[in-house]
Amino acid sequence: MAEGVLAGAPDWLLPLAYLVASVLFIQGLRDMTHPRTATRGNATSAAGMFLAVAVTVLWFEILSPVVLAAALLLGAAIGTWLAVTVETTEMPQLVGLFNGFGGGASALVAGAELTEIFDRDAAATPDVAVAAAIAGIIGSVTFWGSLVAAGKLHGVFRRTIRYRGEHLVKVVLLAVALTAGAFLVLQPGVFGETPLAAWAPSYWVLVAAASVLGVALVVPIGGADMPVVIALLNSYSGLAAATTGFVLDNTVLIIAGTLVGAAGMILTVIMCESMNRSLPNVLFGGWGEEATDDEMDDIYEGEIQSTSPEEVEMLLDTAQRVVIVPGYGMAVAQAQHAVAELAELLEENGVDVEFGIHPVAGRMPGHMNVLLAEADVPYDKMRELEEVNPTFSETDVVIVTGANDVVNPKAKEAEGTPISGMPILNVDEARTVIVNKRSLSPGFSGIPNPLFTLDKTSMLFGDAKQSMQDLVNEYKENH
Amino acid sequence: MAEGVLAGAPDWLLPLAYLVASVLFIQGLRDMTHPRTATRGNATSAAGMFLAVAVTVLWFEILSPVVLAAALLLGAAIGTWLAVTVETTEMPQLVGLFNGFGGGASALVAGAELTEIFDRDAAATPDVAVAAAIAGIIGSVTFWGSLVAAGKLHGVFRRTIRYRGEHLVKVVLLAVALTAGAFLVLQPGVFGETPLAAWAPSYWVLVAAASVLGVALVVPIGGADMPVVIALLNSYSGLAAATTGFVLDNTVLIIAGTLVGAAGMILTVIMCESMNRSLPNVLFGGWGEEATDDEMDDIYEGEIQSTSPEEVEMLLDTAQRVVIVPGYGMAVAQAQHAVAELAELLEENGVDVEFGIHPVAGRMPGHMNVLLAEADVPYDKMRELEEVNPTFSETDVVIVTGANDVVNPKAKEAEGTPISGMPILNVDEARTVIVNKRSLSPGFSGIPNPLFTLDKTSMLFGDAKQSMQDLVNEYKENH
Amino acid sequence: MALIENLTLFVLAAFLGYSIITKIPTNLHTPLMSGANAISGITLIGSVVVAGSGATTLATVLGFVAVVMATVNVVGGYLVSHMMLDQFGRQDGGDR
Amino acid sequence: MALIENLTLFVLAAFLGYSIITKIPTNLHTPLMSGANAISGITLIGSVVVAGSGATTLATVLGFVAVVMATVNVVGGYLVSHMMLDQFGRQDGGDR
Ligand SMILES: NC(=O)c1ccc[n+]([C@@H]2O[C@H](COP(=O)([O-])OP(=O)(O)OC[C@H]3O[C@@H](n4cnc5c(N)ncnc54)[C@H](OP(=O)(O)O)[C@@H]3O)[C@@H](O)[C@H]2O)c1
Ligand SMILES: NC(=O)c1ccc[n+]([C@@H]2O[C@H](COP(=O)([O-])OP(=O)(O)OC[C@H]3O[C@@H](n4cnc5c(N)ncnc54)[C@H](OP(=O)(O)O)[C@@H]3O)[C@@H](O)[C@H]2O)c1
Repeated sequence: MAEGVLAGAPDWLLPLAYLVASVLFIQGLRDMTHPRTATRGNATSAAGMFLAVAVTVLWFEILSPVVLAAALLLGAAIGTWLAVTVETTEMPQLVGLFNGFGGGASALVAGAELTEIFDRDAAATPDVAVAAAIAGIIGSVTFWGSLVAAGKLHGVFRRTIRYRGEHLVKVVLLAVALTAGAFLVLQPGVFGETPLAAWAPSYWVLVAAASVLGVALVVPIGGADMPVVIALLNSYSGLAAATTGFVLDNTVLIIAGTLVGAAGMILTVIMCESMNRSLPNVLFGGWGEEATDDEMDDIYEGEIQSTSPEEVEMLLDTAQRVVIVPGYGMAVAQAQHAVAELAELLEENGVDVEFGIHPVAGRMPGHMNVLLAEADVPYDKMRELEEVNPTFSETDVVIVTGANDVVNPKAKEAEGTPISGMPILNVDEARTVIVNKRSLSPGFSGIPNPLFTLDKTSMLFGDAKQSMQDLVNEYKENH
Repeated sequence: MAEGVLAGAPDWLLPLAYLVASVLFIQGLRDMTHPRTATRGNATSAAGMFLAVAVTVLWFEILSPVVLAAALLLGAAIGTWLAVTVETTEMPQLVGLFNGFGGGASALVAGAELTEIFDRDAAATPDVAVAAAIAGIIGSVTFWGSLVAAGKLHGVFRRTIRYRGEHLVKVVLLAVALTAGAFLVLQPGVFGETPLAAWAPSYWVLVAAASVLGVALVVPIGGADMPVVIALLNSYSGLAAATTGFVLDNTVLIIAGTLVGAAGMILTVIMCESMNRSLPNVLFGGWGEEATDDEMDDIYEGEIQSTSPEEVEMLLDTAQRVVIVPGYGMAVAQAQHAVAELAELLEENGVDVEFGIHPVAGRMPGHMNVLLAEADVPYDKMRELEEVNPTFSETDVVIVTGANDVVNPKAKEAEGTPISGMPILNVDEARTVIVNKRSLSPGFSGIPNPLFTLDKTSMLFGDAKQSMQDLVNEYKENH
Repeated sequence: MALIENLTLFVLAAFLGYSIITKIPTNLHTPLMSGANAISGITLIGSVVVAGSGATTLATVLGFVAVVMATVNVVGGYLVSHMMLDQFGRQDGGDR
Repeated sequence: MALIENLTLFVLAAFLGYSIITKIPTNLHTPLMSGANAISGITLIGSVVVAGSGATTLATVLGFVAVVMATVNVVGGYLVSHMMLDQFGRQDGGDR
């Protein structure tokens, strides 16, 4: 029975509202299958959330409405502030951070529900206790894991901490959490009639162990693997919400949480597959350290030709078809607007320009598409790997800007490199290749790139934004 | 609590088994997305059914095990006998018949459940009564509608019965059924304490009205539209099962029934769309009469060239590329083996042979594919409309066998014909077209086909099986 | 709220059915139809309960007829579907 | 059997999620991630119940923190997602 503002409303109203909210979430995700409907889909999903929250607030007796309103306003303010101040390059870490908050909230809700049950001197039924234990573990791991991941991506701390016996530490922490969970479920009453018992102490032991576990799991993973970790934790936060739904016997939590769990899992798998690595390898392999030093310089010694914006401009002058291949560096440099302007200028002068987008260019799936869309590059100019690869042989100039691994021919030849087997953009089939990056240092995978040493390749050293802007200016002067 | 053989088993076992069965149904349908996994999918789905039925039999107290066993054996025997004796051409009507049985069973189950409730002197709660009424109406319409549809397809009675005020009759029947349903839900007790009351008489009034309605709905629809009707009734039988699930509060009935409801609805919509007609037009428009007379003969007078197997063989002798376009007539004549043999012979002699399969060739979606697969034609030889259309300009000979509407160029030109706007196979772009059918009578849509009058077209009159066999023999003699 | 819970299942299954079925290629639509048809025979489990309970003679008779009809649907449907699919499957083996 | 019913919802939602998400093209994966992320903030409704009930001080405090965190997740997630998608949407308008 409704107790709050809606007191007197029929019993079925709340679950019906939750059903409608679930349908809105589902429809919202379905609309995400096309860019044309995706904005509407996001709004549909948000409407579902609004409905679910509003009905909940009105339905239950809120003994402390001021506290609740304050919490909602505070959260909304923080969320809005973070969202509007974020740079597009900082998206990955922000998504990670939000995600952690969702997981943390699930863990706290399960704990609060337990304390309420115990406070009523009732015992939690086994299924509720099991669900609460799962929500507590997943939620805590998600919270702390996400914080560490977001911190690494943001450069708050970059070091990858590895130590002997690190796997043992993780196993012990998990064992502690599981033991605490078993206590919670079996409730052997070791804490007796003490006032402490009402606080569900075994749950908080579980949360503490899982929290440390969350940190321990993510700390040894290389910064560059963080996007995979964040997608996985996204899945976890959904699962945490779903298990909370089991604790509270709430359908919309289960449905919505599970949808998110599936989404995160699929994104994780897609990322691993397109990097040609397995998930356990990402999580426990410990590979993926970004090589920051420029030891590679010797390797390239004497085989590198470098070029200048002026020379590139001359090349472009006679080109019929140009393909631009952006990568992570474009995101770092925020060079998308300059790149888009260059493309537009070339088009205006009758050059056929397309963008070649590798599925894992950047650090998130679809990263380049988001950036280029921000800079108003039309979709039909953004070509996927399968579409653009056959056209390189008829391309006069390829401009690679801030990309490295996605154009590394080593992926084709050698066995045993981290990118072996990954399909790449075959830019070496074009007449001329211009590679724009700041140095000869490697990309995400940490291996040298033989593309740079080809006769047809010239390096345009410099920050992507600066270099592209220089090119634009040069081109404008001459046309 | 389990009462039957499984007495003592924990409560959650039955719903868990139903959940597993639901998963097997879902997985079975998912496997249907590829021919390679489809057989396994069917087996998976059947395993789900077996599990659900077996657990049910063991769980409940069966007071009359002999009766139950007899019913199961009898049903299985009839089902097996019908399935193994059916000809491939008779598939559509058999599917329709089976389907009707499913719908009928749902209506009976809802009725039996009601009589049990009333027998215990209990009242059916409104939601159970509403669900029972819906199951009764849908189930009865499905049963009788399917019988009529199957009968028409099988040629038991071919006449399309139309009469003035036929729509009024349908409306009145529906109104009677709904009124009886309202009685059932409100239970005003008009039948008082009579022994009759325990039989849920209003339910049977509802069933009677809905049964007549089922007949009245299908009788005016042309025989050729029966496949659409059967797909729609397939959807209904699923919905009837799902509503029965609401009556019995049974998850697997709801889930499995709804899946079938969705499948049938999608097939119905696809068929209507590819015939370029609306569903109401099919159901109530009354168009779709098969033109059986050969009044068309005059239209073609003097413009038709006919040919012989010998002449066609000579044509094939010099051809590099041949496309075979099968249609409903191939199914009627059971000509698929002869056609497949011809294709194989041609291939052996270095001719490039493909099959052009129109999405609505035949009388069911995928009808031609099933027949040709039966005759061992490899998939990669069966080309869909979009694939094969661009190749006709490079094709020497097209053999149209038993197809008519799907190659009728009138679909492109004229407005207002029943097939206007339907995409067709552009066989008239080939060098020579051979059309094999028995006469000049029209196909499903009842309109003449200008293709037959083209200079490049020759008619090979005769039954498809006979003509193709003649061609095979002719070809063998000369090679 | 059994009704709303059941409605929730109905809605989820409808979305799921739509998602899955739209992925099935045309050439498998005929076997799909008979396979789906067989699944709708799930009403058999309702029939079994009613037929077996023997609560009233009427229920038993109705249940008996319902079990026969539903079993025809289930057994016939899966068999027909299997026979059709076998023809697709057979050649796949041959191809390899 | 609330547990099994909930499990049934879980299974259906998992299949449905898989079906839908695999249809979403790569170029929308980043906005999808933040949108999905916002949906996971549905745990907010659990937090609201716990925070508002005021049964114990501990539950209220926990609930307060949970509501703040979940709201950040929801509001921030939808906003970020909207901002990204707007950039896709904007040009679609331009194209036509
Ligand atoms: N997209 C995903 O979902 C995802 C997720 C996880 C991992 N990954 C991995 O990330 C990699 C993506 O490949 P990618 O080619 O896009 O990037 P990459 O291989 O990481 O290379 C990026 C290059 O950009 C250059 N760079 C950095 N800052 C720059 C600036 N301000 N101006 C100009 N250049 C700059 C760097 O060289 P300098 O330092 O010399 O400038 C670096 O070599 C793949 O290995 C992929 O497996 C992708
Ligand atoms: N596939 C579906 O899902 C579906 C469902 C409902 C309706 N339809 C409709 O069905 C039509 C299918 O087109 P279609 O071209 O396949 O068939 P069609 O237009 O119905 O023509 C079939 C032709 O086959 C000939 N034929 C019949 N028996 C024959 C035999 N034993 N030997 C040789 N020829 C024989 C008939 O001419 P003769 O009598 O002169 O021999 C007839 O003209 C479309 O209009 C479509 O909209 C399809």
